[in-house]
Amino acid sequence: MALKKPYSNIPGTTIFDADQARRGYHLNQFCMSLMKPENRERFKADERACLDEWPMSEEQKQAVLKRDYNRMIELGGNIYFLAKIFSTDGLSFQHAAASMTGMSQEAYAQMMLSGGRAPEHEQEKQ
Amino acid sequence: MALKKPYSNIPGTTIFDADQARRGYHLNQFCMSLMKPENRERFKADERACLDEWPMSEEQKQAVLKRDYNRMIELGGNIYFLAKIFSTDGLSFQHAAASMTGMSQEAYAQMMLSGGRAPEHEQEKQ
Amino acid sequence: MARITAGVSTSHVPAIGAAIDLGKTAAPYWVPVFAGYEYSKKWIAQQKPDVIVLVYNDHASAFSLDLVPTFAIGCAEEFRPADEGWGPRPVPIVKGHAKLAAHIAQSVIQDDFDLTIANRMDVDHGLTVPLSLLFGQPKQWPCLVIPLAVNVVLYPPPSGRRCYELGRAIRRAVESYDDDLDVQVWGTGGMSHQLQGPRAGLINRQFDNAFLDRIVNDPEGLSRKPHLDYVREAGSEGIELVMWLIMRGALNAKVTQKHRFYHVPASNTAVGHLVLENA
Amino acid sequence: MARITAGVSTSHVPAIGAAIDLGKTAAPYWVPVFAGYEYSKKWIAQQKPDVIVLVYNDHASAFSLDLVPTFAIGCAEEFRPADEGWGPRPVPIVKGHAKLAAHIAQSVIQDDFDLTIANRMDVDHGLTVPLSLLFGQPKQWPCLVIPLAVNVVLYPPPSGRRCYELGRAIRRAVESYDDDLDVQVWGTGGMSHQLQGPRAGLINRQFDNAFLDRIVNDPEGLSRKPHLDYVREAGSEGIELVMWLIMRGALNAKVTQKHRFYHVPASNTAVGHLVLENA
Ligand SMILES: [Fe+3]
Ligand SMILES: [Fe+3]
Repeated sequence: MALKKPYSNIPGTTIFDADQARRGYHLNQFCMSLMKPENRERFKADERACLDEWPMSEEQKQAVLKRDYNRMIELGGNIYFLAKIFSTDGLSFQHAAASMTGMSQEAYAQMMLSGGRAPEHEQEKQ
Repeated sequence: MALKKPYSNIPGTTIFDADQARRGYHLNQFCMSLMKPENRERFKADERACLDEWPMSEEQKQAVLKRDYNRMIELGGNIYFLAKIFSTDGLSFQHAAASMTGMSQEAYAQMMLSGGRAPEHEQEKQ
Repeated sequence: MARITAGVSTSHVPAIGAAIDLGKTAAPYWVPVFAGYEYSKKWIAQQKPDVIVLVYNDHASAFSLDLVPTFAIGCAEEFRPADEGWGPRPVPIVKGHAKLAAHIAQSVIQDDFDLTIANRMDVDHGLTVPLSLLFGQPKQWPCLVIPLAVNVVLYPPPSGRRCYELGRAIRRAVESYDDDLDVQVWGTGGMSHQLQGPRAGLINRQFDNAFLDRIVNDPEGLSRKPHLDYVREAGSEGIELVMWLIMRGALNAKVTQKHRFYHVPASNTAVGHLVLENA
Repeated sequence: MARITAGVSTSHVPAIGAAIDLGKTAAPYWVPVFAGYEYSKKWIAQQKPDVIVLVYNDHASAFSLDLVPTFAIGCAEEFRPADEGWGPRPVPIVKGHAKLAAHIAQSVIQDDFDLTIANRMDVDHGLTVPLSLLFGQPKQWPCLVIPLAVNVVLYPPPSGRRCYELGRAIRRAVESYDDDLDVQVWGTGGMSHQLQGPRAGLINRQFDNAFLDRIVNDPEGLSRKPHLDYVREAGSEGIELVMWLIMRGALNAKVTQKHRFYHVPASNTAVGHLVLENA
């Protein structure tokens, strides 16, 4: 591909570039719709029906229904757009972040209190 | 004022700068609403009622009702926004331009066929 | 490798679009205008570019006063003709080249141009009239188009110099794209015209012809012309001519002028048109 | 003449806003965070700036994917707190300085920065959390605010160098404004954090503290740090730190560090904060 991606080897990290934005366009625009309270209510009342109004892939819809944020990001979602989903759920960035690490919310919160995830450990993996 | 306006002495010419854009914000945004056919129909059916939906000044509304394009420009309108009004009327840029010069449409069209308004004549006025 | 093969500049007068759409191209008023594009239609049928980077300005169609980008590049798969108040022009949907557009955006942003990325943008007469002039009335446009919208409506527009430099950055971007593509850059708008106030109808043949000379042979010098000169001499809407400098900046210092055309009037406007190939 | 008197940088973590809005600032988790702003609250009460140019990034609030400006300056009379999915923050409407904003826009566009003009823009936690940290919970914000939104969400963001140069251009713009105004420039976002994927929760104290050192004493050198270094070392959202360079570019080469604060964590993020005055 013509777009150079010098950032593709950073472990556990998806850069939201033009390719991801194109893949996730409708998923992310759906998320923006949750900035209106009436749309949040409609989504809470019938998630599937709401999702079906958007030309998203079935995989994207399933990822939303399952609140699988890693999968949503893989499919073109960006965390700031996806934040509208967990905010609608009344959940925090920390909840969503924990869910992506495979740690329990408690273990994740404790890791953050202890200074966060160490970068050295991560950088070994490169 | 702090904004330098080196363009303020060009004869017969209003530069659409930030001050004009602020003055004409609602007038211009009203014009944009005429990009939808249903809004054009509503405007044609009752111009005054349509205008009253926008927080424009009475002077701006009167200028629209009278199709006084010079006045609309003075009050912050920009010709590309105002074009939505004369397009709704089924009229051309040439019609609107002629109306601003005080010439008849025929005399204006003839001037254009003869090479347009000469710049030398205008530049004398500076 | 992608390469820039040629540049085209042309006025984009809405009345020209209306004449085409309403079947009036054979009317005596319009015959001399369209005659000026006969060469170019044959030329582009031979050239068959893969992609056109089409520089134009939005005329309060996609951009209201809410958000006015200095430069916006269209990265979508397609762009619909805008409804400018009389219904959308009956022309094909414009198909983009999303990957090349994103590549250009990435490259020129990293080259210090502060582009706005547009993933949804209706395109008005500024973009579609040039396509109609060169391609006529096909069922589908014969190539892909990357819209590049330049603010010349809300003061201040970018300087001629900035536009020229952006053209150079676009060239660098295109030449760093791996796929084999022939890319043209078009600069549209102008020539002299004024659509407002008592001075409406201004035409400056001398200015226009000097501009046509210099953009071919002295683009560096021409790129230094200040904003005020355009407005004073070529009319408040004549400032659109800075967009031609983006086209010119994307070409070689030396170019071959394949075609030149100038005519007054089309509606309120002087019509100018150039076809340039890299020498 | 208007003048730039000081710069402030701070993280703008949404959980800090929530802690303030929900009355949790005295909770043990939050006490050390808010303690870091005690000095700054007293300092700014004495400084009484007239206007703050507040550099932040929109987090998919005002800007969807339809249109993503690299730099957007807010020229409106007011800006409403955005509804980010849990209702707008219960904070005052942000009042702009439309004339100074337009002056800055004009000046920096003519200085070759390709700004987008925003005449309507809701502002999210990126802008309102820093105001809450410095001003607490007043009925009205005590000064006017010019929002400057920087794209750091859709790759590529502007380079650190470009941000630094924009800061310098903003300084030139402010200093050419006739009215007598004390203007501060704030840079917000960061410090190290990553909100996505298996690496979420990344914190790099060493990187952050070196950044705090260098932005005070070696901003020229720091401004050359490439994008990739931020992402690799400070996390995918750590790239927000480039916005601090706009603040720093607007100040003198030599500054006096009045206050420095660093704390881990606030939610997922390392909190950093500086108060700088022109030396
Ligand atoms: Fe035009
Ligand atoms: Fe942020």
